[in-house]
Amino acid sequence: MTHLLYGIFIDPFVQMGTAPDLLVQTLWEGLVSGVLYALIALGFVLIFKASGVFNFAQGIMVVFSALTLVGLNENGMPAYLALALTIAVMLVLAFAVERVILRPLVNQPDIILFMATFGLTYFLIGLGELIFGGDPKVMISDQLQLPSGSYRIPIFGGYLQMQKIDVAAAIIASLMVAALAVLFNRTRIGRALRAVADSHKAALSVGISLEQIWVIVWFAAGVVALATGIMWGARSNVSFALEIIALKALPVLILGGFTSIPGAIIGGMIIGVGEKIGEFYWGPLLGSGIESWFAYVIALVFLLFRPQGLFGERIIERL
Amino acid sequence: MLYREVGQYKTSYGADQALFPILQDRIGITVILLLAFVGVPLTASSFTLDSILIPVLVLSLAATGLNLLTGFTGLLSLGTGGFMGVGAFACYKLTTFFPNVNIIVLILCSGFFAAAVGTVFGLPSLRIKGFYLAVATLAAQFFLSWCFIRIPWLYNYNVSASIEVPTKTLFGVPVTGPTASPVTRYLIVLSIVALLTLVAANLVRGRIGRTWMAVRDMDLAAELIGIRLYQTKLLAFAVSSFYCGVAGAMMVFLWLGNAESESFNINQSFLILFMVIIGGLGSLLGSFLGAALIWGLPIVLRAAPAFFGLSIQSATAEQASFVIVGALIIFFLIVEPHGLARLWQIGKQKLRVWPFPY
Amino acid sequence: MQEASTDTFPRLLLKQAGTRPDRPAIREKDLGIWQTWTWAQVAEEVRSLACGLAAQGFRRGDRLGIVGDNRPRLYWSMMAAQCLGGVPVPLYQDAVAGEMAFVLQDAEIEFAVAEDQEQVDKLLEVLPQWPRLRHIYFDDPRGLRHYLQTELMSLDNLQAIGRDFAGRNPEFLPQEIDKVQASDVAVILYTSGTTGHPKGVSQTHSAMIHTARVLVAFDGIAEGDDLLCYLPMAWVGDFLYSYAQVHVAGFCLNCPESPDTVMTDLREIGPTYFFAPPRIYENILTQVMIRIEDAGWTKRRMFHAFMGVAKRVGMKILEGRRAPALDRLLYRLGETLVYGPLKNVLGLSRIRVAYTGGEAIGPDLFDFYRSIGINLKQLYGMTETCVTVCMQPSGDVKLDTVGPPMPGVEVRIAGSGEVLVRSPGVMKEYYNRPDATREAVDAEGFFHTGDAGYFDADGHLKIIDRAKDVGRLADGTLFAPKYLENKLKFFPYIREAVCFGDRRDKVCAFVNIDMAAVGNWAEKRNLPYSGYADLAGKAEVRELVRECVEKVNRDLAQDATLGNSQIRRFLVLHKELDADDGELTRTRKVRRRFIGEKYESLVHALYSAEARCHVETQMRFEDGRTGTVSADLEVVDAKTFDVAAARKAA
Amino acid sequence: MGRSVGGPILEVEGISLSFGGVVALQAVSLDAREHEIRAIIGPNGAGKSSLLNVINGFYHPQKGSVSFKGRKRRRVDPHEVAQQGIARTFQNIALFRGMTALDNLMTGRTLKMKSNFLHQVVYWGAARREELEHRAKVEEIIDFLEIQHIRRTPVGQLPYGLQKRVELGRALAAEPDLLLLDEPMAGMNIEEKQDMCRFILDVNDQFGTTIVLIEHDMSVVMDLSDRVAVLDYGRKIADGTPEEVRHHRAVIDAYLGVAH
Repeated sequence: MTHLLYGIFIDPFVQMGTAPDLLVQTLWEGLVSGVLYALIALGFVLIFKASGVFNFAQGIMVVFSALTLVGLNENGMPAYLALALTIAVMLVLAFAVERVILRPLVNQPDIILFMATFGLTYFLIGLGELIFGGDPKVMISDQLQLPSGSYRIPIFGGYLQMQKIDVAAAIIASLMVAALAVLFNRTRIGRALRAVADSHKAALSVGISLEQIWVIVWFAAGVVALATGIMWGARSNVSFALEIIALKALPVLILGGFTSIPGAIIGGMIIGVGEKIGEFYWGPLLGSGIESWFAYVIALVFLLFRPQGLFGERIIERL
Repeated sequence: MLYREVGQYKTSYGADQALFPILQDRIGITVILLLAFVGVPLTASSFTLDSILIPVLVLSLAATGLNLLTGFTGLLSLGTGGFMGVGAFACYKLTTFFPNVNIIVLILCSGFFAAAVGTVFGLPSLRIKGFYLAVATLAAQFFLSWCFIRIPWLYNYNVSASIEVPTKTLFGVPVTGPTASPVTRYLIVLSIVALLTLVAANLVRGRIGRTWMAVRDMDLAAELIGIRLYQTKLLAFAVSSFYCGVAGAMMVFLWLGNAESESFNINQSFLILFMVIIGGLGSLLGSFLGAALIWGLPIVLRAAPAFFGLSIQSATAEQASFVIVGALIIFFLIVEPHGLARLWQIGKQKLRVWPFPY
Repeated sequence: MQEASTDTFPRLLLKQAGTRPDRPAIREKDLGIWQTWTWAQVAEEVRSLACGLAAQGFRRGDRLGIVGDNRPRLYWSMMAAQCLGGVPVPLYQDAVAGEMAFVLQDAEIEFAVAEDQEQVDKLLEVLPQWPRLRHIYFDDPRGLRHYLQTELMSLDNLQAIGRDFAGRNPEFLPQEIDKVQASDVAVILYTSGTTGHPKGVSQTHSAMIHTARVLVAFDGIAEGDDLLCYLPMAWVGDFLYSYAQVHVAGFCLNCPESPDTVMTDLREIGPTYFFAPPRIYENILTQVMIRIEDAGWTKRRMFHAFMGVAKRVGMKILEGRRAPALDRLLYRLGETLVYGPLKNVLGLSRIRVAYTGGEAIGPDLFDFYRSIGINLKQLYGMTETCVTVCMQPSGDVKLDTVGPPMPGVEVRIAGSGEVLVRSPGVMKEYYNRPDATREAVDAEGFFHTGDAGYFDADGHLKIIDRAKDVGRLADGTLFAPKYLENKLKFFPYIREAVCFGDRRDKVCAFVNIDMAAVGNWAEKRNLPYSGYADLAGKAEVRELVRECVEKVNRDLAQDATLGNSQIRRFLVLHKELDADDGELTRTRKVRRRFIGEKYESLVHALYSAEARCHVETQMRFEDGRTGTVSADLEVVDAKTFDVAAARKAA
Repeated sequence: MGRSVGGPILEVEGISLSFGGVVALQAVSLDAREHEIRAIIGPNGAGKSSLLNVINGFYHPQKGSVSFKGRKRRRVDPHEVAQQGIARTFQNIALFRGMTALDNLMTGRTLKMKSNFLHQVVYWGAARREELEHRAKVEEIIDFLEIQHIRRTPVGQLPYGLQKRVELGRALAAEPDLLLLDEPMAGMNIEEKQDMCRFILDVNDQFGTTIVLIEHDMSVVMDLSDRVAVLDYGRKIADGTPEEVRHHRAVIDAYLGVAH
């Protein structure tokens, strides 16, 4: 018993203190996977904000886009052309979704739309495998001139190992967020998007039809998904296993709130770091693999204190 | 057209609130039950029983459970698989602790363990709503499936890390384990499902059901009427998980015969959720229709190519079925967002006013 | 011929309460279900009501006014009054205070039972004119809590008083009931007299009970039957069916929840025994046709196809006559696919016997119901004869007769053609109107119906018109304008018709086309027309009307008596006859004489050789302006048929 | 009217309520006597609804207290309030849209139902008996409100006026001592308003229920209510009989002057 308590409350912190370099390393890795969670969460937020749809398919879109990219390249298409084409595919997908799912189901209860995105998930999985086969693929990092190798930075008498690809990921992520921020706050579309988030009528008044907006956000989400896919693919490889990892974005959403972009980013970081630390310092105690749920528990605990999430505005219930 | 309701007047509230107030419905349900209990066992092949009827019944029960929570109380849950797992493993442990206790009793008991766990994970439901809650239940799902893998005690430290169902007998007849005949297993599953469905029907048409629906439709108003939201929601979680638990236990003991944690993973939860949505939220009948459709569809799709004399390697067929199922789900949602149950209702109404349209 | 034990209604009630105490006697749709009272319970309720009334000073021979929709406690009040040797006087619930005032005074009513606030208000309004109305009891207290008038009391209180009273002297009621004689007046029913004030018809227990017995025997009505009472309690039919027959046969009476839910309640109860005036059958049919038009294409086709089959063989099968096997098969199919469900939706599936009467019923209407297997029959009678004069026996039904006289009813045709009736059912008197009574019932005890009619070859009575309207052609043949006009009006294309011929050599007619029907017909033939006058002037339309007229002539030829009053010439009027122009009464009855004078030139044309004539008429437009319309009208000759020949052919 | 107004049944004292800086109510006091019909009027955003929400425990005021039937309370949960015998209807209808009118009313009686879970499971004995008894009670209300014809219709499909009526029914089903009506006639046509007036009077009269109502239609308020309180910007600016209020200077300025 005492041993357990020691294991939980003392030992980990002792370790942190004695081997700070490991701590930093863990933090870094946490941050990196956090960035990727954040990107997926970003896709959710975009769509949820603009169309109120809880897009379960976001995870699959990540995989699907990556698959397409690699698949096209495998069939002898130059990397950048493949990239362009994949983006086009995501655009087509956005149109298709708007036409086939959103339009017929407009003003159905959220749960129905949620279910529909499930259908989409199944559909994309099946389609992806039909076209490119089920077996894992290797991301075409070098064709896309993604950096490889790593930096080694000495700290606290130890070393901090940083994969260049991770650094790149971090950078690209921040660029993308910046871009979206601009899109949202500086452009007419952005205003429309934010208007939709409040009320659909408002959006129309800005002079952009709901349909257009939906297409735009789904496309944006698609592009984000593609980026995520590339990054992720570059670190591990491209397969539908990613789908489960995509679910990690959900606790991020809880932390960050379903409608807040900064929330998604910060949430992503917290979750990423939190679970890495948890795994590294507390994991052995509980038998490893706690990654799979630790994030959720963090989120859950958090929820009990702030139901509206990190940046979500407080809800006053009226009658 | 089939309905002839003239002269079916009610002289008491009892008659008016009966489960099936219309004579023709009473006849219909009797016929169905007769077929299920007598006709099927006499005729059905063990394939039909093992890979269609038993699964559909078991899944229907799980769907019913989820429907009580999501359809009637409006609490979206993605933890169904986990709760089923709790039932299954609880039942397994019980059989090891009480080897001589009647297996059916154990199956039902294991429901209570699921109920307990379900209640615990229902606790957040007071503070958080909608998709937030869904994600919370997802936590339950992941945590539980982690437990199923990481806690060997649950599967008695089997090397296979899975449940092997011992052979149990009822009145000398083996009902679980490899030697149990499909018919016996079918009959037991059927009885349990029928019984619990009746219970569910009673719950939803009475006070408790109404409080659930009240919370679903307008929780604030419900509270001002004097309904205790917390109790109501937790009760819903408990009852729902109980059903899922029993379903899980039956799934392992009366259907699969063995199971590892995979059987209770997130996908299972989603599958059940599909059944409820496609079948019809807030309709017990829907749970059955949904289960039948979602389970039946892939079987049909797999059979289809052979039927048309095409030869496709199974992998492709598998992927194709994914595409089709996905498309069909979307299709159904668009055609009738309220599910098959609603379709049935509409049809019934048409029959009642035949030959008029209304 | 009646057992003494059951020769009054109170005794009948006691008998039913004794022989079938636990059978349902009456149901009322209330609070969502059919509240049911057994015969024993009814007897109990009546006891408390009667004793209550007695305690309140209601004496032998007093009249009890009853006003409201068909409610159990109102029926029981009738019985309560009779138990005390009093006389219930049901009033029309839709009458305005003024009309009520008359009846209350005429019947010298001092005690009244009212259904609800609405009726109470009316009675209170009458009080100043009729202060002798001392007691008003109400069934439904809703909204009456603050009425402080001393006359008012709720039936609940009355019954409480009654129970207490009965408790103190249990012997009282049985003795009272014994005192009631079969020859006592059982009820006074007011006839809505066409002219002058209504007259109160006094009917005795024996008259009503006897008639009821005859009816019950006639259609084999028994304890198992169900009846829905929805027609006014003040109407003799309701008393005879919902009260007399119920007590004689001991079957169950069902009271609808409210007048506007009758159709639903009808569907729930599914009566086995049913009466309705033609108008109601008409409404139901119209509803059917409208709703079916909204159905999908296939359903519509199926419906009409099987209706065809029904038209062909339905009546044959209903009357057990021979029909081709194939048709029988088709009909059975139709029964499952169309007629059965249809009757079910309308609530008519369980009907064994259905009656209509009061006015002539159109052939299409009549055939529709009979062809889908509803045993719809006609009867003839009036308040003064307890309805029952003639009825059509099942299996021997003719559209244009009302059947042979009932057992125990003597029918005689006066020289004038008026129908005279003598039967146990003939009224005792018009209340307080000896003069009127003497006028109506002659020395031999025959009641003068005021209707003209005659017996056809098979001894079925045929009512043709009000006696005063019947005339004779120059050659002496009977001329019954209304009869002819009705026959014409049964064609959808003909809205109104006016026949002339009294003391003339032949019968001629004005015809008004039905704008909707004919307009529709014209569009189908894409026949352009600008308005009513234009449409009426079209040669094709005249042709259409001529066919109708000749059809009428053809079946007139079947008829020995009226055969010669076939319509020789007619013309289609250029304007609709209109009450605003004084051509119709407000109840849409044609004012034959007035029209005859107004359109004298046209009448003249009909009876001269002219083929066309010019007419100018004043008319009042929608907006009230008056103007003249002029037109040239063609006079059309219609083919007529040789009576004798036709008879041979038939 | 035949009813006798009794002593105070509800006393609201010095209620102050604000949402993160936004002041909704400021030191508002108000009382309602037994069997009386009490009206609260005031321009939009005057805090009328907030006051009702405080009375039935949905909002918790920062200052002040509410005492009902002499029992003082500072902070309670809505369902306790319901238990004490306070029911209400809502400005924008808050019915259970998925349920039939009948079930809505039955739900209104939840607090009166005692049968335990096991009975419910078998739907026999106690549970069944209870269901039927309450059904009978509810049917009386249905009859009272003349909504027999829509008994089995899901309320979501009903026209606005009827929904309002059903909502009143649901409140009545609880057999409350105090009935709070939040704009019972908003958005109704003349006939519907007249019906609603009749019902409110009948309720107050036949069941002796005390009624506190918020209403915009002045004419309605004036001939329905015994006393009227006027709110403006979260403050009570007048209180008294319709007559007094009608001629009250501040009221005329603040309300009658500006309102529709």
